[in-house]
Amino acid sequence: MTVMRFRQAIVSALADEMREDSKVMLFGEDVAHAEGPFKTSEGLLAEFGSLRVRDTPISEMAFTGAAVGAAIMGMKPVIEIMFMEFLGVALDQLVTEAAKMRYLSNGTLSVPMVVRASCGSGLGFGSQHSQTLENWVAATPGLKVIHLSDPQSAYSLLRAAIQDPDPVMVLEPRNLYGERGEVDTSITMKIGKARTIRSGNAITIVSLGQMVNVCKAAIEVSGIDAELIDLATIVPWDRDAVLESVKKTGRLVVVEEAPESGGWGSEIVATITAQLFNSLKGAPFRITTPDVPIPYSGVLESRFIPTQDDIIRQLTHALATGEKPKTWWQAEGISQ
Amino acid sequence: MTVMRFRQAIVSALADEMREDSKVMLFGEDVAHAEGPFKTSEGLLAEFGSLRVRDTPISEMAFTGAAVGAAIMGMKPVIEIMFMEFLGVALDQLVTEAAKMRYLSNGTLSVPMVVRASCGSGLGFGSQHSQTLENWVAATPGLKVIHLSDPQSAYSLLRAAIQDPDPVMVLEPRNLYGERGEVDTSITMKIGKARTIRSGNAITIVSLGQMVNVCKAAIEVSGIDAELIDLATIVPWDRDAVLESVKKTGRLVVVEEAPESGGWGSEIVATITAQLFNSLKGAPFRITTPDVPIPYSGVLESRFIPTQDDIIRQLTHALATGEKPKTWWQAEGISQ
Amino acid sequence: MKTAMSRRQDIQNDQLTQYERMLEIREFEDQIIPIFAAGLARGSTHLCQGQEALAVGLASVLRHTDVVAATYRGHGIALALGLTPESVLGEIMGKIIGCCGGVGGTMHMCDMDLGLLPTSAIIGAGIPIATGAALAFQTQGIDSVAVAVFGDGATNIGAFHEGLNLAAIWKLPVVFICDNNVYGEYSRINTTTPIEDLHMRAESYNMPHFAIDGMDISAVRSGVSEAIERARTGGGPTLIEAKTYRFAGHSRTDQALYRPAGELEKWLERDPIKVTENALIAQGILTHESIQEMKASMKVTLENVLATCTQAPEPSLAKMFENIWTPAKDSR
Amino acid sequence: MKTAMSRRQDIQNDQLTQYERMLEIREFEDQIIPIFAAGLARGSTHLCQGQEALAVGLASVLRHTDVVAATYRGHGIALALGLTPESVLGEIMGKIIGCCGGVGGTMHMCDMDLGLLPTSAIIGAGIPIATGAALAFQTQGIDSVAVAVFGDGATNIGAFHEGLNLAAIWKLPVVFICDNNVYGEYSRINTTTPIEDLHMRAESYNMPHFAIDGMDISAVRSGVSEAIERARTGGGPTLIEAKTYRFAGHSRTDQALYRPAGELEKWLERDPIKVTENALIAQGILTHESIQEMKASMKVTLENVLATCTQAPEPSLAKMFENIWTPAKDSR
Ligand SMILES: Cc1ncc(C[n+]2csc(CCOP(=O)(O)OP(=O)(O)O)c2C)c(N)n1
Ligand SMILES: Cc1ncc(C[n+]2csc(CCOP(=O)(O)OP(=O)(O)O)c2C)c(N)n1
Ligand SMILES: [Mg+2]
Ligand SMILES: [Mg+2]
Repeated sequence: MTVMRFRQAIVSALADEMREDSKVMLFGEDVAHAEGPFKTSEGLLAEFGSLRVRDTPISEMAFTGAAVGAAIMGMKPVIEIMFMEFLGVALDQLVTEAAKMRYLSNGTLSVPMVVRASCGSGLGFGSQHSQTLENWVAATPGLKVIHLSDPQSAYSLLRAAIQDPDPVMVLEPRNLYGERGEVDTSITMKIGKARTIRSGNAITIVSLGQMVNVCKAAIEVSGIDAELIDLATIVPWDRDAVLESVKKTGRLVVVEEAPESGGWGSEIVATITAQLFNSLKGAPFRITTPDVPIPYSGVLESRFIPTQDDIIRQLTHALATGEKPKTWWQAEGISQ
Repeated sequence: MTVMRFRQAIVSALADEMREDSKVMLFGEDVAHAEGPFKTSEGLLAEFGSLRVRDTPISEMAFTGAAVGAAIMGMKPVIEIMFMEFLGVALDQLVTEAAKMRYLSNGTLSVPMVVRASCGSGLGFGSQHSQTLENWVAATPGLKVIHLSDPQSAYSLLRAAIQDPDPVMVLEPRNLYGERGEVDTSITMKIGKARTIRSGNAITIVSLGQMVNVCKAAIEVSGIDAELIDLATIVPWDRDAVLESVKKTGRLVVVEEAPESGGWGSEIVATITAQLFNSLKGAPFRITTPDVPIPYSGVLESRFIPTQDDIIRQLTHALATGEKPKTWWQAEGISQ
Repeated sequence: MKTAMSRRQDIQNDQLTQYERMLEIREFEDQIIPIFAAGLARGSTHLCQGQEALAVGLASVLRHTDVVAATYRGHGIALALGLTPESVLGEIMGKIIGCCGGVGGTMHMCDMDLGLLPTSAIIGAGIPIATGAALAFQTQGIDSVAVAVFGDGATNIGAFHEGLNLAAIWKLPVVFICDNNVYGEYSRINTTTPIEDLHMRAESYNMPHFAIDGMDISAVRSGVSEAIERARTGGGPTLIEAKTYRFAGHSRTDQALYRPAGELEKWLERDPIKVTENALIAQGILTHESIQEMKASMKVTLENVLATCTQAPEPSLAKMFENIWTPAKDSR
Repeated sequence: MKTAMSRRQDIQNDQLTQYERMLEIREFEDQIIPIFAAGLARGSTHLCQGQEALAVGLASVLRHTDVVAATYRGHGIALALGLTPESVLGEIMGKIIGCCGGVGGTMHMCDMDLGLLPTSAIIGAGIPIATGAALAFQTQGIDSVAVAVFGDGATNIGAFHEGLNLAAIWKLPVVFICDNNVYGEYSRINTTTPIEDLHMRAESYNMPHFAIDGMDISAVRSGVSEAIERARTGGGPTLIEAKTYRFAGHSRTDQALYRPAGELEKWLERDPIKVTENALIAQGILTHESIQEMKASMKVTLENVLATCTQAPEPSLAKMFENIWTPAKDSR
């Protein structure tokens, strides 16, 4: 058990996997000599050499496709997409090639590749470098999608992703890279298993990534007896864990960084509602970001993402009335 | 009022807009001399000439980006993405550039471009040429998304999209291009307005694209008194219309071509449930395609997409029990 | 009946078998449209008549440990690499005996034992994938070579540019073969591309490049061998432009009426089948009689293949749900 | 204080004003890191010291009806095109007086009146967009020209390849300027790109191309003018490679320790500010004294700009929800 930063947990997971399996390799923009734009590959070039740790040109389509080909031919490539938005120039290789290759080979090959991408708002990177884009990849049979929320999950789930025989998309909240936390390298986590961060009886909160910490703080400050579930895996998500929890609490709220329209949370709400409709005590709902491009101004961005205060306000209202609370922009009369 | 094929309705909408507005232009792969791989631009090169109707190289990223630049500088470009999957090599220009340019210009410009893409299964084109990928574009503030379902909406909504001052993604069900229907060119339709195809009191069915016809047939054959809503616009979707209908029927089912996990339907179910939780008579649910790449075999593909029989089976079960029915692959014990 | 692996190998040095395989491809492609017309296959299909010499010439100089990333226009390369006509036609007809078990269809050929990576229906997608296969070879110190085969139109897609640059900067063992059949769908290459000799684009990556006569299997074999040898011995990638011609339309429904008068006829004079026949007749390996016999028996063989595929069972519904995820046991 | 439009025009023919603008950019960029250090701005930032001659040289030969698509490294081009230091710094500081009202930030400069399209933070994205602007000009018969400015590393992204090919085949009035400052982030261009002279890639598109000395504003002005003139008169696109150097690190936190010893020093000898000073001193337009005065007063001016921006109000919460959709009335 050691305390390390989120980014160091990533480095450790990569290093430990590369030590255990010579087929694991890493490439991306400035991941080798510069040790990663976010210092998530410190020491890897030095330890594993330039065959297994490589800098690429600015060519996401090419190096994502190269990961597909390398994975098919026996390597376990991990690639880094610096900001998740850059998948917009490479998506084809991930969702139309990698995710379908096993199907289109009649099961005669696997594509054990990992695509790591930093995501999320809060650092003032603006509209094109701050999004959390699960929706680009989440409805893709053949592709697993996980989202890290703390140093421990960064270490354990990234290792699980690298060991996974199929393509895995890993979202890393950029805002957490510097966060410190305890990491037990002997803990293994399974893709597809949610993490119950806190158990409670009043309401089930399902969240992901950097929102988990905010939810945790909201629970502590408010004293609301909520059960907090870090979904951790979006595809395939842990239906059983959420079902069990909501059976107990009778209430569900999803707190997500995605926009109000079209975020991943609706999948959770829709699925659970269809299953547990008769045992729900109140309207399941989502707390999301507004339907706007992500603003740069700190004054605006700090409100863009769901805040502790707003989560408390909405939880309190929902528990009191059983109804969906207003969003903050409705409550403050700023926008519909 | 004339009877025309869906593809001819597209041609007519394009031609009428190009006649009324010299700023409207069309480009894409083989849309000019060959008049479109699906014959959706018949006669346009001849009538409007090679400045306004252009064939492009196989360069989706370049011509999508060219539409962004041309739109900013005063044109109203319409581009054709032959199969929606090809957006996977061009997505950046649509969702990260076009959709955010007005925001990133402080409102000093608009991007009146239209991206037409054929989509959908049923024709034996296989896993990489049959998908309906609303999820790639639907959570993008700044981008409108519509989905055509018959010749009338093809004509009226495509015209509305071209007249719209902002970027609009238009999904065209490939399977319908040959379908005949009555078209009244004097009918105008608004983006953001759902179409009530049939009114009823037992349950509200929300659907889109080629599934609308299947739902219609299921209602006629079964005699179930369902209200069928063609959502038509996914962003911004018509919350009022669906709310009104579900207030009346107390029941909601979404029938979609998207996969069970992560499709657009969950957005409808989650939003309506949060609003009308207390007045719902039964569990709202979705009828979707399974979480698989789209198979080529006719025997398989004909079952992949929700069938009339299966929709009837599920509606009947839901009305009788108020519970979410099993999917066909669960009911037949083929898969979870 | 020959096994796929023996089909993979027997063309390597025997001109007669190479000719026979070219003939197989031609006769195979010629029967596809009727098969679609008869309602025995669905969707569209992309034929390669006129491009047989490239397919067979390429396959004949590869080791079976080398891999090829090809395209939706892949029947010929699949047959050349050794896939049986049953596995190719079976796939086109969506039967379980197809190389993809019927879930792939005409655009998705694959046989990992024979080195055929799943063919992609996305333009240019195979270029980075072959580059990645070569990356695996280089990283593991294996002397295998990866080949990407793509069309003239594909040289205008971003993946072509990025893939070649990446392969060049890493000196990967990959050979890029542009099968320039003059058309991309319904567009003549000169209407979409401002240069004549597409292989010149390799200059942007400081990569060796040359054109070959794609209608002459001996020219194909020597040109491709040179590039394969360079790749295998650490010399890095090469871009080859094979000058061929698409005798048929782009896809099932295309009559190719947009072709300039006389163009097809001019190219037909250099029909790769004829070119090979003439060469083998000159060498005394073939006679007009033996050619007629071979063609006749090939027709019979393929009629039997069609019969086999027609009778072959359809996939079960469960098939739709298989081979999406790798069973855990297969993983470490 | 000069209006933006007069700033847009006054550099067109006056060498002294051009020098003054270059100085403004240098002094402006030099104060950015301290501003971030003081917590007055968020995120990262990408500075352009060493690239002022290209920015001002380019802006000085454009008509105000021409448009430029630039990048996240855009402060210099924005100032060169006439944006006021208040609108640029205001945006960097997220204030409502910023050119984007504070929602864009350092990577997103824009002023449609001055022909600056929204700068993109995505590598290569501006290339197809400028191509499209040129498409609009050609289709409407307007003799304006579009310019795309991008980096050396951007020549390895697919959009570069596709955009140049499209512009060439359509003979569009667009000029592509690769600002080769030797580095893409922390990677020297030669480690990611197998050729030395990036402009040679235009050969793949049969497009005119040449290199210019990006440290010398007169070389920039004549080179860019030639290409602009060709584009304006229907001669189609040109690829220009401006050889410059990034004096600062890639972004806020980068010390650029990876640079070979002596490289920076070698380039500093050709500092575009010095080069221009020497030229103007030789012509008797400047003296060492006048230079010192100009620098001193520029410092004062920019201190006042900083004061103004510091006091400027933050955007209201409502701002976050504005300018996403175009009000219906604006449409036809
Ligand atoms: C990214 C993408 N864009 C467009 C298409 C549609 N398409 C299929 S084949 C084809 C023509 C390709 O021409 P070429 O590269 O010369 O190959 P050929 O078909 O001649 O073998 C096109 C445009 C596609 N499959 N993928
Ligand atoms: C598609 C994409 N990939 C990666 C990045 C991250 N990135 C930002 S700047 C940069 C370096 C660009 O180098 P160059 O093109 O030479 O421009 P310069 O920064 O030197 O002006 C990179 C890789 C990006 N913004 N977009
Ligand atoms: Mg071709
Ligand atoms: Mg650079």
